[in-house]
Amino acid sequence: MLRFALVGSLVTGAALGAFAIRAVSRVGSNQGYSPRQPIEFSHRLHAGESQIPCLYCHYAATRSPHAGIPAASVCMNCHGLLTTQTAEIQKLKESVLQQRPIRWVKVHNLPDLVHFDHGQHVRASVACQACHGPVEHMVRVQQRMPLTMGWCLSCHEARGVGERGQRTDCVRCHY
Amino acid sequence: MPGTARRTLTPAVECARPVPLRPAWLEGSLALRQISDDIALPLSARPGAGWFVCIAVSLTALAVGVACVTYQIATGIGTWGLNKSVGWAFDITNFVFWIGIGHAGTLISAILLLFRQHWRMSINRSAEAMTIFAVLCAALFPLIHMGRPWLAFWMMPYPNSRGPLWVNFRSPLVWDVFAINTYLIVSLVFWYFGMLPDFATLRDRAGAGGKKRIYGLLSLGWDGSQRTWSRYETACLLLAGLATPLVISVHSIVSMDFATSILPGWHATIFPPYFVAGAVYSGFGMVMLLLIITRRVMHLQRYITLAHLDRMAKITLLTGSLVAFSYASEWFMAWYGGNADERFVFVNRATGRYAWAFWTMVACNVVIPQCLWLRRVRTSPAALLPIAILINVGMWFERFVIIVTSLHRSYLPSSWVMYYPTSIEIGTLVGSFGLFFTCFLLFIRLLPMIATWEIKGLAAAQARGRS
Amino acid sequence: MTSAPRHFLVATFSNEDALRAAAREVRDRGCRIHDVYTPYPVHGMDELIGIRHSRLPVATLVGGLAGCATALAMQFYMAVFDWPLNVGGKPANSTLAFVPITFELTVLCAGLVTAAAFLTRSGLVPGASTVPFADGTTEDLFALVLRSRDVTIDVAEAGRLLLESGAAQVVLKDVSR
Amino acid sequence: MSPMTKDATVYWKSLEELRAERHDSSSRRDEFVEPLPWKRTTGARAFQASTPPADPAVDGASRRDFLALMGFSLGAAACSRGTTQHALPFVTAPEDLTPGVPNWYATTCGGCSASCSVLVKTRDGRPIKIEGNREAPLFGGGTCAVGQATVLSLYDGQRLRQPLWRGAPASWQEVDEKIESQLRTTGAAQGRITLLSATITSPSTRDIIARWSRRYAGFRHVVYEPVSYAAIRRAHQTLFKRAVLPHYRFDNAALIVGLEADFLGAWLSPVEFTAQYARRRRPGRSMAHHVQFESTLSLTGANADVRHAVSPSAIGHLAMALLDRVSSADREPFAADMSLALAASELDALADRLLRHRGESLVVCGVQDVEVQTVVTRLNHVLGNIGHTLELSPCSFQKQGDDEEVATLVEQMQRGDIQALILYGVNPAYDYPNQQAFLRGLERVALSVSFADRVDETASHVHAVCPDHHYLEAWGDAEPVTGSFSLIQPTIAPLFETRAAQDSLLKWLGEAQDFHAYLRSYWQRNVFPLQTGRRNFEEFWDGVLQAGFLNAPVPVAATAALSGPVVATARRARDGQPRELRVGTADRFELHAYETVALRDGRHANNPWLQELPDPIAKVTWGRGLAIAPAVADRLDLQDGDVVTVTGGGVRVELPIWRQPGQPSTTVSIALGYGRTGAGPVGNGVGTNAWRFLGHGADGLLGLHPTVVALEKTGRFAPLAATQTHHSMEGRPLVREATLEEFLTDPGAGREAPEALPSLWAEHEPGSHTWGLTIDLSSCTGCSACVVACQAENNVPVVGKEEVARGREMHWIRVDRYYQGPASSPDVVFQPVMCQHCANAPCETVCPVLATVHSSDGINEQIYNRCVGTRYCENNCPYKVRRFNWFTYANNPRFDFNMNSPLGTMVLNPDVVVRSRGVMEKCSLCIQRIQAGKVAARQSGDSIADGQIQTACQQACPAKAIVFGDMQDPGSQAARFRQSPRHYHLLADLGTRPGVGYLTKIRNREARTR
Repeated sequence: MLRFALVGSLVTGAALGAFAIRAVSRVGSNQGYSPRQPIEFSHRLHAGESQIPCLYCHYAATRSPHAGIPAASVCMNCHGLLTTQTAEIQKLKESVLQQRPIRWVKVHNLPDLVHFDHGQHVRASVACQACHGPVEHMVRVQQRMPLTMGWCLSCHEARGVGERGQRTDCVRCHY
Repeated sequence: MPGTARRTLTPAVECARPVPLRPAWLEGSLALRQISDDIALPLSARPGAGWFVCIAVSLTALAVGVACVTYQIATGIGTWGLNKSVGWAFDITNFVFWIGIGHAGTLISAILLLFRQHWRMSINRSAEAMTIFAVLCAALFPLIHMGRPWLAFWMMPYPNSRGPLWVNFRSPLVWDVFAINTYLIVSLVFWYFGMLPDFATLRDRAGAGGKKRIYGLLSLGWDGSQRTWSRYETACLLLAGLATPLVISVHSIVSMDFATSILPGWHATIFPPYFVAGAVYSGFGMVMLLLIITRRVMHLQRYITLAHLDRMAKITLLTGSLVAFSYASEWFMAWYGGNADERFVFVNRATGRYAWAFWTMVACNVVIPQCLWLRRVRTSPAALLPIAILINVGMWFERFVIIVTSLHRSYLPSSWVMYYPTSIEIGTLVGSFGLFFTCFLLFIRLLPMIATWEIKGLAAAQARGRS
Repeated sequence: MTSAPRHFLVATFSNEDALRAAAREVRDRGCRIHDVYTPYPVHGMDELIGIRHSRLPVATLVGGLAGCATALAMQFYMAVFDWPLNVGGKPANSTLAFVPITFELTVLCAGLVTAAAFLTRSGLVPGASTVPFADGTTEDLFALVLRSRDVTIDVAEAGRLLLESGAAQVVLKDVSR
Repeated sequence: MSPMTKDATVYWKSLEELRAERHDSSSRRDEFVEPLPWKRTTGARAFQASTPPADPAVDGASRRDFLALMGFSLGAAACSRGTTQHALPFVTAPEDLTPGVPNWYATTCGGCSASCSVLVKTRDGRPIKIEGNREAPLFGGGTCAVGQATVLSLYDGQRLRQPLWRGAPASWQEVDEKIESQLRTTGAAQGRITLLSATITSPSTRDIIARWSRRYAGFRHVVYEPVSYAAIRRAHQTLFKRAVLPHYRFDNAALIVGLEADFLGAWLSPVEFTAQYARRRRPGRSMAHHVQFESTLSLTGANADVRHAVSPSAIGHLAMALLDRVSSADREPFAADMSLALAASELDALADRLLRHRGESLVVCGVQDVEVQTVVTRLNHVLGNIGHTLELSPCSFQKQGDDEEVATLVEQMQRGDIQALILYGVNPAYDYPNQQAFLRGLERVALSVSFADRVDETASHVHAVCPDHHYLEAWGDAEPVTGSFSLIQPTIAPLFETRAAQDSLLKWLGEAQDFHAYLRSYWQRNVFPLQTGRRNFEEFWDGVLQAGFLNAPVPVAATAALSGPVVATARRARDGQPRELRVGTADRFELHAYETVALRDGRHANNPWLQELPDPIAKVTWGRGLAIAPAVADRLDLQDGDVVTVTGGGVRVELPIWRQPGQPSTTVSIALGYGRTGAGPVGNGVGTNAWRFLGHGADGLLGLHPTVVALEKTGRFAPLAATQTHHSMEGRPLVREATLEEFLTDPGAGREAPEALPSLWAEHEPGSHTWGLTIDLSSCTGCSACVVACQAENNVPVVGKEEVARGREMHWIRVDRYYQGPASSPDVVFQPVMCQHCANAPCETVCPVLATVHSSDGINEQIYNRCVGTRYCENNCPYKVRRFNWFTYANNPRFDFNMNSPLGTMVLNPDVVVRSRGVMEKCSLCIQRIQAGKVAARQSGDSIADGQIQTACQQACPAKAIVFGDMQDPGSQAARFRQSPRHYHLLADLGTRPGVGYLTKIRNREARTR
């Protein structure tokens, strides 16, 4: 009976340990984060059905560390001509009229301590979806990837970025 | 029928007559029940005024410490006097000091056990307790000395979301983490094992009620069966055998924090034995301090006799001489090694702005203990008490001298600075003493502070030795 | 787990010498001594009641080896295979630097395994119930217990024998566990 | 459209390709308007401006700033589901601003009147860094500490948000109306209108002022400089009938004799001179010899081969004696009655040396005394240096103070003869010796207007304060030296409701034209014709805007003939000198006042970077002590920080003393530029105002005239915060030096045998680069520009006096200064020390959490977010270059400097995180620049060219002493330096194998017997 107790506790302990390990290795990840946006902008409609290339709106992604959230004027390039009128589009036009920027909510938040250069990755022809998930199928954008350091590294490992030594140079991202 | 008794007795006595015990480690002959009565008394009786005074002082000190640490963690390490060149001072000094204190306990309980030293029996329990409390105080400082203590767990290799990113197994600080935790755990186990039979005794003494239930739980159903006893003694010997190299390794590793560095005054191969000797030295100083007071306050003169003090004083004298020898060889190497920077650091220690600390250290650690050559001193509590205190002062300053004087005069004179402690640092040091003595004072009230079963065995043996 | 009554002959002594003598007596009469309960370890009893040498050292050795292996494996895996980094120009496999932690973990595991082995083997666990054959064996009494089944001679005879060899009192207990 | 944006779109995309891009007006309208939504808001609103909600930049920049404001608390915790973060895009996207991509603009530094050409780096519309303009020949691409710090002054919270009328906020309209009406009446009444300005090197501005004098009969323009250099101009007037400030050419001088002139530190045009000096001081046969006579140990004196400590009053005699020796054969015995530290024989030797270097020697003197300057000029003339080592044409416009005019002005003001006074870039109420007289006069002026950017000592007494732009917000031009033109263009829309002084001047003239248009037309009329390169003015204008400067050919005028006999001048000069100042006794000393490298005349006193910059010599921050010779201090039983009262010339001040080796025993020296009361919270009350010791001499010149002061111990103690408290190398071979002869015979002289220490471990195979740094100790003058540059580039916090005094300054690079030899006349060596990036780094081994490890390209990485702050690395670093964040320095009221105000944090570099409390930090070799360089190279597809990546310290260094490069590329200058026989590693015998190396210091003189 004593033995049963011992074995049982061992087994449960192991199970708990495994769970804890899995838990801590996800710490800090906002996976699944999908906040409401001031304008219910549908990527599925624009990037998916209308097939607008990502880089049309996020044009800075090729040359800047920051992909950039398009200015309202960029939206107006089309919506200035399109006649369709919805409440959401109305919000957009108002912001243009009142010259008040739209308070988008950032979905993919890397902590400040890491420097991610969009340009570098886009130029290396890494698909946007590799980090942002199948945005073209999302109505409201959601963070699909863990965006943890381990996750970044695993991708670099898989793609064999740089020699082994360089791959783990901390200052490539942290400074 | 005495006749038969004699006939049957003699051979038995023959076969089991222990080595005659000289000197007597217990005053007078004690009935077994008498022993447990004496030892169990403090656990039930209302503490005396002396104890209340002590605990009041200790708690006040502890409160000061808690306040200082809270303020420091809330505001930043800047509340200490450290600077661009002196990155460690009071914090690590206290750390090494307390770790050192702990070593005497393990030595008494483990090493003396292996050497079958009967006199350890009256003091090993409290010495082990002291070890544990000292290690607790010590472990406190590496934690709070961090810039971001809340991230202390990063020192442990655990799977994390960073790759995972592990720790630097080359860093002596990581060695410390493992060494100190091992030391703490093994000491705890050893301590608890020692108390198992006593818990059983207390359980059986206690009338039905909460107390009985608690002691019942703690005693794990100990019933004094011979089978358990024999296994028990094996286990204790094994643990002692493990604790002995452990205790030596712990302070060696602590000394490597310095020995493996590149700093003149730190980078010395002699450090491990030097530190171990110093640790035992300061530890015995603390044991004497504690026991001289306790035997008085708790009326345990019969169990902790002058003979005990004499033995401890002798060991103190021995380790003290080892420490003095280490100082000498350190200086010799500084001169003989011919490294200008090393030489400078040592000359600076003796003549620089911190010379006062250095000479305090020499006075307390080298000069004062020489009194212990006199038997009259070794057997007089009144004389030993101040010596014990001074030895601890001296050993604290030894660590201070090693750490601060080396740092404040390192390779580039452009970075030479002075270090002045702040009230926060002093408060934290006071607090650590508060924590230590609070723990100890609670210990002597809540747990049998003398190994009852061992004393019983000793008393019996002593009785037969007399007959 | 039988509830059949088991009869024990319990003799209590006031000192270890009497105990030892009595044990010798009954053992010479061919009775197997069930156990002896004492307030402190009485040496020279083991062979009288026939306790074989403890195998705890084996447990210690196993624990130590396990700890040593774990430590080495952990450090090599983490610092050499999983994520080698250039730390101070030292090689990823700085074996010497791994020694301290290896040693500590060896001692830790050995110690814990020894403790665990002892407790489990002796059935010492929190809340374990004990029915003492005689009160005060943890205080100042020495109890010698014979299981009536093992008493090769007549139980009364055995009792007398024990009383002769200095037992303070002898009782016949039946304990149903 | 807002005027100042017109044509501002000509900017540099990067340092390398200087391609101007023209944009249609729409983008032009956007360029400055959109990135800065707060442009037309009040100060209060401007504060929320740099927090994300109002920040236009999308991701990183705003996020970084946000966290910078939050003290990086978010980043600190490695794991945390951050609070909701918003991203605000532009409403209308500006085409030439990509968030996260810097823009570069060429402009002219407004730090002082030297007017160096600089480039300004802007991120998301914010200027964040000043760099020297490497193309500009005059200044050689370096900067000084002050220039580096000017970008922070832009974000100074003390700046006025709008004009003031009688101290109350007012609109420009009201203020203009009031001023214009007043001017109208004054003009009608032929009343006296005076523009009291600092030196104006801007030709167009001078042109506007000329219009004023045409417009108003009673108008007068008076140039006021607290340190005016008028004596030099007057001397040239007497001798050549041309009141010019010569353009000095140290690069042509084989022998430089400095007389109380700190031309490397704070005198006239330090960056320019340092560049020239360094060029001519490269070890080799043509290495110039430099002899310095001065009282307190100046930066220049510290670099001299031979330095003589003399009291200021002796300078005249010296010049005289030299003139006697070089001009006439009759060498009268050298006046022995002067407490001089040198024998007549030495003087003869120097005279001979001068004669041997006719035409390539230069005697430069900083004493404000016409007679002395006449002698010096004469000396240069006799030696045939005019036209070679100092040019009268082109000449320098960098200092134009006219002291007599100022004196008369103050008199007139007191008499009430001045109806209107316009103050432009001056602060007489602070730095005019007789402040009371000036203020009394000011009260009697009917209309007083100041262009001050804050309510300073003077502006608090005027009727109207019409805040001028910061130069980074303004249009303008400059002509520091004849024919060397440069433009000033706005790099950011004005943060506040300020207006360019020139615009105000034009407005009050009733001109419709704004200054930008005026500037263009002026250049079209006057500068365009000077050049032949470009036909079309638009092209020309764009070209100059993008280059930042223009060198017009200068007609070299033959030097006018001398007038007046040599000896007469000489005699006059000598008689003009006080024969004997009874000084040196227990309490009587001759006073000497000097400008410091960091604060100059004190106009930047509210700039925390400059206040915390350790003085190159004294290594003291946040105020200066009274320099006194150590021997004297011992005699008077004075310790550093003992407060004394200095009484003399009717002035009495109290300040702590500072034992200064190399200080003549007869002299005490006091720093100018301190003791501000109207600068702002940072600068107010730091140090003591010493301007009051100055005055108008018999010759009407404004300066310090021989003054005897008495010292009296107060018994109070006011410790000074020094970053270095031990001044001897203790005989350790840290800075290794050799004399020129030794060097010529053995290039490796002075450097111990190259250490070839075997490593215990196998080498880690290096990556594609091995970055390293080499520092030429022979070129380094110790000017400390690198320190501020690093601070600006890497968001290094300011910690304040108390923390510095505790030894907790945060500078990533420091300039160690050691004295050698006797305290009376020590040798000085400088050694910039930053993280040495050791291949076998002691710090790395001991870090428990792998927060500092080695990168594949040779960088000692410090990962802040991994650091737990055990400080073990700090202890184990033999170079003590690691800096710990003892407190939260950002957004902490306790450290109320730029990082505590949303406005001040706008200067932060978005590419570098702001470190949190409890982490270690240190030099990263400007890793952000290395990464950017790598990315750029990968983008362009070609390898990284040497010099393409520059560290901040290297870029700032006016002497080009610091060289960064890839040690794997044998062609790189850094690698070539490493191959030099002079190259050595600091503390190499420790086996740390540093990535930073040093070149031995070479002195051009006989070995000194030690």
